[in-house]
Amino acid sequence: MDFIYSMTTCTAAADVITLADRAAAAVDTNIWLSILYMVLALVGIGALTAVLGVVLIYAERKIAGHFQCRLGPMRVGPHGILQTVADTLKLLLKEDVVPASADKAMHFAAPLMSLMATVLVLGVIPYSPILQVTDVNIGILYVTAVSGLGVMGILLGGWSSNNKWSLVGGMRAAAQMISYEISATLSVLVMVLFAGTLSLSGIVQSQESGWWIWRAHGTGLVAFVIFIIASTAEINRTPFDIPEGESELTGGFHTEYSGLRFAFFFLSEFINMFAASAIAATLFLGGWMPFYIEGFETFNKITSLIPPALWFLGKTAFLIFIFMWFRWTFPRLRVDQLMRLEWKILLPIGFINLIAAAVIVLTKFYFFPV
Amino acid sequence: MDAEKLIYTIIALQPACRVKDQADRPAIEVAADNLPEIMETLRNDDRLSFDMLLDHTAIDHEPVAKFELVYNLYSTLHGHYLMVTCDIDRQTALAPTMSMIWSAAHWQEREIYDLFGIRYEGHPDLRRIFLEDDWQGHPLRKDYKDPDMLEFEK
Amino acid sequence: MTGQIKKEIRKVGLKDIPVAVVSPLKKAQSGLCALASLAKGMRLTFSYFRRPSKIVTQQYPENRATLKFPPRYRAMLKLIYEDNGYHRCTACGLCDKACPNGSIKVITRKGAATGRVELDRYIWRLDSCVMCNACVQACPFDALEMGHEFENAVYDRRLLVFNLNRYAGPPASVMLKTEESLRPAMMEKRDRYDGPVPLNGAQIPIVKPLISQEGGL
Amino acid sequence: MTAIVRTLDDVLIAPAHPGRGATQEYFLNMGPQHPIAHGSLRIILLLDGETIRKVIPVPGYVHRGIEKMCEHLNYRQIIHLTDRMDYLSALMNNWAVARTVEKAAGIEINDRIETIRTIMAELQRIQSHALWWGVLGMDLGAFTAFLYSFRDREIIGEIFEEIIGARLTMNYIQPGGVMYDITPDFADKVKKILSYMKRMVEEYDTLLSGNVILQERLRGVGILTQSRAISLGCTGPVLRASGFAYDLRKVEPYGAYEKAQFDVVVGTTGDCWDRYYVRIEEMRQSIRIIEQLIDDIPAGPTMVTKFNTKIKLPPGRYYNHVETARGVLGVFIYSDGGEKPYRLHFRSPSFNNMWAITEIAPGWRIADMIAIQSSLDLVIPDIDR
Repeated sequence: MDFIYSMTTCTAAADVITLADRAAAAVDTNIWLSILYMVLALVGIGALTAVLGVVLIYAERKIAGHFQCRLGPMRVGPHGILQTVADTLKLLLKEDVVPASADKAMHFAAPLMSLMATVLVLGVIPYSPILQVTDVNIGILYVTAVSGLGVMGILLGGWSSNNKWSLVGGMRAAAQMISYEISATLSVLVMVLFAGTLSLSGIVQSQESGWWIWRAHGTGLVAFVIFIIASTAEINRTPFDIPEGESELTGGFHTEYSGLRFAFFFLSEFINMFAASAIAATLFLGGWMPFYIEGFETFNKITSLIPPALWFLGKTAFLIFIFMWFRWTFPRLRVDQLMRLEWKILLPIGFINLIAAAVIVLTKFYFFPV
Repeated sequence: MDAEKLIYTIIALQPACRVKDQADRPAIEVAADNLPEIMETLRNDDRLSFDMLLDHTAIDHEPVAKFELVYNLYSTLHGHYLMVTCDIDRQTALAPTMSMIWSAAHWQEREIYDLFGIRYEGHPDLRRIFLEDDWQGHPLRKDYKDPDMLEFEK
Repeated sequence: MTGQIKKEIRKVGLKDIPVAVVSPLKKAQSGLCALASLAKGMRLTFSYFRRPSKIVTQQYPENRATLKFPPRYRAMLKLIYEDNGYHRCTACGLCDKACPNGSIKVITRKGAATGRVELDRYIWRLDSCVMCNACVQACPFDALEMGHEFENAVYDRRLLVFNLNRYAGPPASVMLKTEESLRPAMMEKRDRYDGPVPLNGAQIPIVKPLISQEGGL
Repeated sequence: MTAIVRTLDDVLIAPAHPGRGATQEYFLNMGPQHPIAHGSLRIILLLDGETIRKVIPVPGYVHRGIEKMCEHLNYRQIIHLTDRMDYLSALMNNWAVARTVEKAAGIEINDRIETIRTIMAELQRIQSHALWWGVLGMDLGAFTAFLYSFRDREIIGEIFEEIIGARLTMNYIQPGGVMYDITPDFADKVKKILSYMKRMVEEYDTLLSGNVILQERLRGVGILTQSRAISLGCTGPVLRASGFAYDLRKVEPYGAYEKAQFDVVVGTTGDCWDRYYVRIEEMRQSIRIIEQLIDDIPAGPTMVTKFNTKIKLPPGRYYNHVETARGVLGVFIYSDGGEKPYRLHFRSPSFNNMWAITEIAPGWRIADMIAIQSSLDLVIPDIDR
């Protein structure tokens, strides 16, 4: 019961207790409680995936609609709120078409792999001090490693479909995602330098007196921008959606996917977007930390009243909105321009930024107190 | 250059041309044998320089067993137009290609081949353009009968 | 094969043409300039996002009541009926001739009372009509108009053949000259098209006569 | 020399495997069902990786035999078929046939008809270019542009609906006049539309033209030189983007174009960007033309011939053309003196413009192919007729 209690009353200052910690603590005293926590974690992540899928797809369509002087879905339920549910049902009931000459096993495994890689990231994100499945002490490394697996799913999907469009899409995806992984990691490293820890909870807690995006002497801001650009590319969204490029490649790697398998790819794209926004919020925008201004005690008290989980969700939602905003404004880049942007612009800036951050941290040459 | 002077210039250069009546713009008629030579002159002569083949089409004169090729030329340099017509035999339906002179003739001739069955000698890639390769007959011929074609009961 | 082809062509075409040469827009020279160009676009889309009043979507089936049609809107062909219930068609067949694809068939008969040619059936095929308005333009008596009923989707193409006249008989001009008591006898009710429906000009034996076409429409 | 007839199978010979360590070229079927096809255009690409080596367009999926149909219809009935060729410039297609028939039959058209025709055609040019702009945006991944352009098209479509009664296939400009007279409030409504469209063209510039990504995608891509464009028979914005000012509205003015001041917009290099921006500028020029004409539309009848009189052309060959939104639409009529043409041929602009891709696309990538094809502004029913 203390779990429920702490969930409602927890403040930013509270100690971080993850579900894994609770399960470990309860293992000796009450094995069933321990199992309950484990099940809770599993069910929680599963439910989060499903809910995010439904909510994000609805939000995307509604936001796209309003960007484009349209209403978006309006038919199923009030303001089309059940549209995604209807679409999910449709996808579930659709015939699962597999090309005759496809590599059946790979074709089956690819969407699962793609979804798995993104869902695994959700496990280490600190949603609030007490809402985190497990706090791996190399959390950010784990996130980088696992999200890198996602490209395997897309590559496999593109290759196993035995379709030229899919193959081109898959190859584009591999080239693009692996390249942009470097920039994303470089900007993450800046934050690791400042925070001095790889643990995601640790990084959040290190921002108690201010978010890294402001406090890192400019390097934080640069790293943030690079991270946003790189993760837009990693999650295959416009202006970097060339692996799908529906007007070029007729859907790219998922050309030959239909029904539930297509739904998996679709879902993984949206979960990926959430994960990328959540990581960005955690690293740069203080995760679940409320917004504090030094010296304004009353203001700080008011911001602390908002539960940390809400802070986290708010920041993530803002970043997701930015991603959607990109998508509904920009045209798509070409493959070679995309590579040029990464290798000739983002990567050098990222390196310089990392070196600058290292120098600041090493020399303790702070312009203002950290 | 006005129409009369244009025709005069052409006939001075190529006496084989004849003035074509029944046309709403300067028109000459040439024999199929002279066609490539005359067209080259029309294209390359400085006073004429018809560098744009606006349109190429054919007319099926079934009663007299002739195909009439019609070329509409335009000179971007001088801004004058010319209509060139050329009668060919309907039975053999062979014509010289213009695709070496104007690139536009390449597919315009393919269209005429597809719809009229006029084969162009020396055309680099003479294929059907609209209809599929195993289509029977050439629809714009006057004697074309399509078994699926339906007529109004009027 | 054809000898030398002249390649040079004068730079810009005919004289005395005022020409506006497209100059390339300012090249985004620095990264910041490029980012600013992106930001401009984002500002534009956001300006629409935050103004729901700019939404142009019309919720179609719900807004049926408020749909407005300009008077010239072309949809279903109609015979015009005067207030006394008589049409103006003299069965001259000009609309039939003007129709580019044979969508109109005017079937005439010899009127029993008048002994003159009069309209028997005015058959109009919506399935082949292209709403070109030629029939309305051709009609010398203003007997036809294009109506505004546009929701004509059906599952069977045969249902798109209409008999436009409600009665077979002479037009209003003849009717008004005859005595009122004689008029009903001259009018034979025609509220549906019940003949075989030829599709594409061919007789199709399996086609059954149409039923349940209320009021000819 | 004999004529060798080939089939598509003769062209599609699978490239031989070059051996180990080398890349193998492969064919990729783009269309007939492809988002870029904008209808049904099949383009077969020979690719090396993503680089295009050869382009083989295979049109004909929308071929309806309009020319054959025309041989069975009289000169008034032909008009409605032309709506269905280049449906985005239906009025200009109507005008092409009407003009050829009028000139051949010696029908004198009064100033009122010419002015109304010009205004309507220019409105449709704006509409057509607006749609093209949106479609280009969509092809390059900016879907929002597509919906903005459709929103603006609707505004112009409504005025068509009010005057003509139809939005797309209008059959409005007929031999001897126009179908309906304009309404009294036409001028005011058009002026409102023009001031709106002026703002919107600025907006198009903000959203796409100024966008660095779009400029990168279009600039320097798919260069069509002037001499090649002329030899290939390209017309319209495609030719003008290559730097040659061939615009029939100026070269041989018809309608009321002589009364209006406007510029012929030409590009400098002939790349996709020029083709893009020529059309954007043309929208502004069209607005300019209408603004000059809208205020003093002369009085007079709007149909100088009776509809039921038969039009017979004296025997002969007639060729006339107008400038549609895509280029020169020529109408060739061979009349044997009857009320139906013995032979009628359309020189359609898209048909000639399309083949430019076979020259300019090789060497570029698949993504550039999209930009090139979009910038040519092809309407498939116009190619296939």
